[in-house]
Amino acid sequence: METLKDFLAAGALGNLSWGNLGMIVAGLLFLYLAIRKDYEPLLLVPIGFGILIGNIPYAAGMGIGIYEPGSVLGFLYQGVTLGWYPPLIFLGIGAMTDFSCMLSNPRLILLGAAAQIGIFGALWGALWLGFDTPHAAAIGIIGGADGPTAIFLASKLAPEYLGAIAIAAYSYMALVPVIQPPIIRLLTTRAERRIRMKPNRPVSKRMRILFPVVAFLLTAFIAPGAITLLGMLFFGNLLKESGVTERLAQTARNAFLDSITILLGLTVGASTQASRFLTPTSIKIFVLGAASFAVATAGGVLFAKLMNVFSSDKINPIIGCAGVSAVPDSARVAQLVAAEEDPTNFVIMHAMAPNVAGVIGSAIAAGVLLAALR
Amino acid sequence: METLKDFLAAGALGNLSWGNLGMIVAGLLFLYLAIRKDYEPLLLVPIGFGILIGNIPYAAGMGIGIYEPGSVLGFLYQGVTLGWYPPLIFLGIGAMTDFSCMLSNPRLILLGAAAQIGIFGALWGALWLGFDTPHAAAIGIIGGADGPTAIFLASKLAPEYLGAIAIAAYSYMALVPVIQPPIIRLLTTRAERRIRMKPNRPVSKRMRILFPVVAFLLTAFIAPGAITLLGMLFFGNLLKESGVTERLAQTARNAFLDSITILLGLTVGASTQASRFLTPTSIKIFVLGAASFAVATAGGVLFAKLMNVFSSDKINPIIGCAGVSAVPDSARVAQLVAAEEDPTNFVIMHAMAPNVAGVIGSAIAAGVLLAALR
Amino acid sequence: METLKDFLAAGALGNLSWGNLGMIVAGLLFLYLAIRKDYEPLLLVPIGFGILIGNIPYAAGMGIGIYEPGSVLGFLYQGVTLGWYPPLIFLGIGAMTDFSCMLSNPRLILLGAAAQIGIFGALWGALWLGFDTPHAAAIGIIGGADGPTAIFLASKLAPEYLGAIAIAAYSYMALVPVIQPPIIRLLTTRAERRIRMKPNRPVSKRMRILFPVVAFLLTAFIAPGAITLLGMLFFGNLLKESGVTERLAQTARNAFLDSITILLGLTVGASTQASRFLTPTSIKIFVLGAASFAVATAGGVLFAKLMNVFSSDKINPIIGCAGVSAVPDSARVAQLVAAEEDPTNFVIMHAMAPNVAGVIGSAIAAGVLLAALR
Amino acid sequence: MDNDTLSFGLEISLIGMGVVFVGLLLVTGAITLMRRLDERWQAAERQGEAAALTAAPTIDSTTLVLLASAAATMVAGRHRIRFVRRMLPGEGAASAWSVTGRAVLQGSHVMSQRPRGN
Amino acid sequence: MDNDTLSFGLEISLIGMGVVFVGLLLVTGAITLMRRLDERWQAAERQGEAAALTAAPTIDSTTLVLLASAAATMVAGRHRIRFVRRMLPGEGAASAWSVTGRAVLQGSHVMSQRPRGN
Amino acid sequence: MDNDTLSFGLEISLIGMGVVFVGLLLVTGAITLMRRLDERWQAAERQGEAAALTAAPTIDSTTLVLLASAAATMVAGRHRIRFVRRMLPGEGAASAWSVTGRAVLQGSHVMSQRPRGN
Ligand code: NA
Ligand code: NA
Ligand code: NA
Repeated sequence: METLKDFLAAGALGNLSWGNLGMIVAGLLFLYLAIRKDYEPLLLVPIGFGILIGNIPYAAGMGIGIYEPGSVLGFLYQGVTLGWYPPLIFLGIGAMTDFSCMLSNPRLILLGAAAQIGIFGALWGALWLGFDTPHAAAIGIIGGADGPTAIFLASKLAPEYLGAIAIAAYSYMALVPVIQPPIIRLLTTRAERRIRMKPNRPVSKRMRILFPVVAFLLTAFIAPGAITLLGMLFFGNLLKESGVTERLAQTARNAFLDSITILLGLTVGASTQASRFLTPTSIKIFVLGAASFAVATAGGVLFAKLMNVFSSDKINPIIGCAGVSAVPDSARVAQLVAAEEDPTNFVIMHAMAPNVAGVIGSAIAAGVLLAALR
Repeated sequence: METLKDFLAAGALGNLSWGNLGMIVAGLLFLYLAIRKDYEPLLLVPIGFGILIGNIPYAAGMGIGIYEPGSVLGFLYQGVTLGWYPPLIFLGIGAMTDFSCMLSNPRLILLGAAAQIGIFGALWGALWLGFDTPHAAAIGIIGGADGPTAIFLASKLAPEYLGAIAIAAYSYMALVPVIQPPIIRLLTTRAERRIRMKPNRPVSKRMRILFPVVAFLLTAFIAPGAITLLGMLFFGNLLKESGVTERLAQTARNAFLDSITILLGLTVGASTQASRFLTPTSIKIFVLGAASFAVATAGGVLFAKLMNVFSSDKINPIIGCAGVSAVPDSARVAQLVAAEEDPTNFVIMHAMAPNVAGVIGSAIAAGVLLAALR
Repeated sequence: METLKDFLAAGALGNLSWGNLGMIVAGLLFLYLAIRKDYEPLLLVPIGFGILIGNIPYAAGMGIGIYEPGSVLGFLYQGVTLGWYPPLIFLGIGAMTDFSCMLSNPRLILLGAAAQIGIFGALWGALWLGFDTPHAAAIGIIGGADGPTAIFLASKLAPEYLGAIAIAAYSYMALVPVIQPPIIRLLTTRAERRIRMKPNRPVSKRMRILFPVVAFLLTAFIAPGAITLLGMLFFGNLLKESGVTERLAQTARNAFLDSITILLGLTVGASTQASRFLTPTSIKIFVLGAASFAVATAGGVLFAKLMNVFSSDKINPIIGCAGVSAVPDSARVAQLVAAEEDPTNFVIMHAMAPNVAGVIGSAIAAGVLLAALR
Repeated sequence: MDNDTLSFGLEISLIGMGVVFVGLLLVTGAITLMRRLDERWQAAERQGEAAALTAAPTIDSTTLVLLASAAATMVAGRHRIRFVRRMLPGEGAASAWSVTGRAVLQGSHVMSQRPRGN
Repeated sequence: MDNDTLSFGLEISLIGMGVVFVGLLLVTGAITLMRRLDERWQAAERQGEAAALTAAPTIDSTTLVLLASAAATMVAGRHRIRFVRRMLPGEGAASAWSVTGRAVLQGSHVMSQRPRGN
Repeated sequence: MDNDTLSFGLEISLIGMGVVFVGLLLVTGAITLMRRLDERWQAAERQGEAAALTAAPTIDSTTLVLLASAAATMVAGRHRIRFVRRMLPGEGAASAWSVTGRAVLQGSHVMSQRPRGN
């Protein structure tokens, strides 16, 4: 009978907590949003199921839990805590992304720079709420709207908040269709939203090959802290564009990227054990994250209006919202908002430019914060 | 001349032992069975070649051997000793398995439960032969007829016998076509073997999506020790069924599963160095393993007959043998034995239900043993 | 302002050195040769971009650099320093290589043995230049013209020169079309270069299956130090030829091989930080490497002429150059040189035999050196 | 070999088989329950499907938008659509990033229809 | 640089080249031997092939069983087979688990032919 | 929460946004410059293309050599080419090793056309 008692004590029922139940409900919600609402399923399905795995209650000491030494989940989680999943994901993303939208309309890149204000806005807010500087920086990066960049920086500056930061970043990325439209409408006139832009110009193969090399050298020289992320992103893109390494690019954007995505999503989800995750701090982080997305969106839109003051060739300020990255959702948001006003106005190709520029911008910002605070 | 002497001393001839020769012959036998007889080639080819690699004699100190610190084989073997290959294989298996056979005929799941008696029978036998409890449990799990589950539990409870347990499990899985038929015939009447079962009912996409989530929560709550294995299995299955993560499922069941299979098989094989593997204990382990398969088969078949006592809708007891898992070989055995009696009787679709249920059952049993003995 | 100063001090401009600029130019040259000249792009693109990544100047302490503890690049570089990338690449190569050219004309294998003289010539030269024996051996292996073999041996015998040895090996492999033709012409008469050889004989599936097993046992018994490399090479080949493990071979030669190739090339490139790489020793290593390629080529060609003295069935000595491996470039060189003399003379199928035999030969030589010097 | 061990073995065997059966019985029950609910849902579905057959879009919104935008650009530039590239299965999966890939990929095809350098 | 080192270098070079040649000579010999044996085997094979051409099954037993069972179910349920899905190469490889996949996959196709909810 | 922290936050924000803008401005500038140069190159290219259309080889040299050698062997052995296998995309990529694969693969096809055992 002893054994039975021990076994039950080691079991779920012996260790159940309301927190775990709450998190399990949250995990089920993630799965629902991903599978029924199609919100970023490639991220939310692994994260959602990971939340379930991480919140099944059990007695410590079996070497099961992600925070227990020697556990398999803990082993796989190292890719997150040591920060090497994110650069590998950037490698695959680079091998998948076509930068010609940026190349054909370079001035739109600046919208991707402006949107990074969300990062520093949230950073400041976090300081104001009493976080110390490295933690505040890690929280601010949520405004970059790039999961990998957020995880990479958080793993270096605020490991203890990594779970909350990652979940916040991915949640809001999935929610851009909800967050951005009202802000866009608030800050733009009907006339501005109806602006039509010139179709993109063609981009030669040579430009596409030279771009990743040139862009890497320029950005890395400016912000060496971003070498790891930008190096992988542009390396992947060179594999794609070089024309002589197609088989490597194929693997990088398929088997390679998928494998890392699965492991990263699952372990990030599993790291949200109620006992560590359900804290007042996490709530603060989620509030700051939401604010950072709002500020970033506003930053992009307003900067577009500012550029229109000085340029005769007008930009449709809607596409400023795409500067937050969250590729490609925010670009799709721009298209949908534009279509509301004029169904025959197609801005998505233009929106892709600030969209991918925002990825580079966030990585640079992360590099600066890493250099200044590490 | 010194150098030459040293070199020869470091060479194979300087370190040859009968044990190594015996193991090399065993490895060649594995390759023969896999390539000519098509017995589980995806497992036996890597294991067989691994046995060759592990038994080439050499002088220690070159950092070659799988048990030498800093050797490449030793590095790759960590996936086995730390137990993270098995869950990753379960991820791929989940992304490959269609559970609708179970969903369309749920009562057959119980046959997969009954067959687990083989595990505890062997456990008891091992205790009787004088093994201490954790070792006995690790040996018993051979009766689960699941390589990954066996390796996972053995790596936690009996690392020193891991090689023997893994080789025994995979060998007998490959030999089910030899082991099971006589037992089935012994325990069933001709009439029983001719029983025809109703065709399966259809299963909706929604059921297939809900199943992995519901099944994971239920089983994990009952046996948290199985979280790692069942979590990966059902997560992989959700990737497959969700309909929105097909590209992840594709990778999980192809490149990902294949890569781990190669490394696991090769290193498990290479871990069978004669000096460690050829021991009386290994012989005991093989005997107990054979017994556990027999008991498990009998358990499944007899339980089917028991269910027939209480149900008007008769089950063909042959399919009980599929409860041991060893997917899908034992289900094929069921089909072949049934076809002997009546070539127009197709039981394989029904046999798949206990077959996959047996995988879940063994994982639960492993979870219980881990929780009770770790 | 302090912060800004610190930031600039941490930045590229604060840490710029002529060495870094020089290496960046070298990296760009690699990319140019790979993309425009199509010299081994699958190796030179990752290495070239890695050189850029490794030579962006920055202040230490950010955990960015490949030699900094805890950096992502350093983590990925472990596959090189611990030497487990090379065997995994050999696994993929084995799953890709068809040895039937060797099987149909076995005597040509000896050309692949003769070419290994380049290894020991360079070893002797290195001793003469004052390197100690293990370092000399690691430098000599450049003459094997096999990147993975060179990296594997260097990681064990001369970690401090690993970068230089790897870059030298890959550079000269890409340059065989430049290095070999003059040597071939110098050592052969016009008549010899016009020799036509009998077409190859057919090879049965059975031979192809038996070969990797038999060849592994023979070579591993002779040189156990080569177990890791040869084991993986022949295991991969068995996966390809067995006919029952095609899906494993597929993965091994595609997703698996590509992933490792990307990571190996990138990290080897990134390991060439000017401060460590631009040394007189590196120059010596490059000189010895060039010499070893020349000696190896001469060895292969002259041995072919020697064989012609004793055999009536003449060998076209051009194909001796393929014995250095550098698969398949040196075999293509042989074809091109032969075509100069007689455009209707196709020696490439014959050249493939010493070409792949050279891979085995170099691995054996590496095994001997490892056994004697480790 | 003492009795304690064997009795312990017996005990753990009973618990083990018990838990295995309880666990799989729960699964069996859950499936049976789900089937019940599913029957009803399916009824609703069948009607839905009927409607869907007429309404349902066969390509996802982004692609639609892109094709439209492509078409628009064509018209604007007075060009004809030479081809519409089918998605590969790999790309076809709704990966955020592959959608990007597709988005910009298709975009650039559109662009590349326009005469060079204008 | 002393003589010992150089003589050691010479020694190791001789041993090294020696071992390389012995190793590859053994391989050469083994291949030649194997070819001999193979000649005979092939003779037997050629006859075998002739027989095979008439006898050899073109799909593996499991698939056969499955198609049959599918057919059987069809008949039982008075339905026609709408399609028989060809194996993809990836799946086609004799992977135990992919066979499962196939087995159950095909099974479910069979099932899904039957009118919903009965 | 003291002022130092906030002022430091302000400072780092200014530096951060500054660096982001400088970095992306440099990229913008570089792209614009590259476009200029590209225009000229393209002119040259367009002529090149014209020439290429007539001259350009449609398969890489190795393959060419192999097909030729195949053909040669055929003639030598008085056989007809039964088929020429198209490269698979995976293999098609210019991987040194896959080229080997192809080289020898094709070679062996050629060989296997010859009657067994002669
Ligand atoms: Na961003
Ligand atoms: Na089982
Ligand atoms: Na070589």
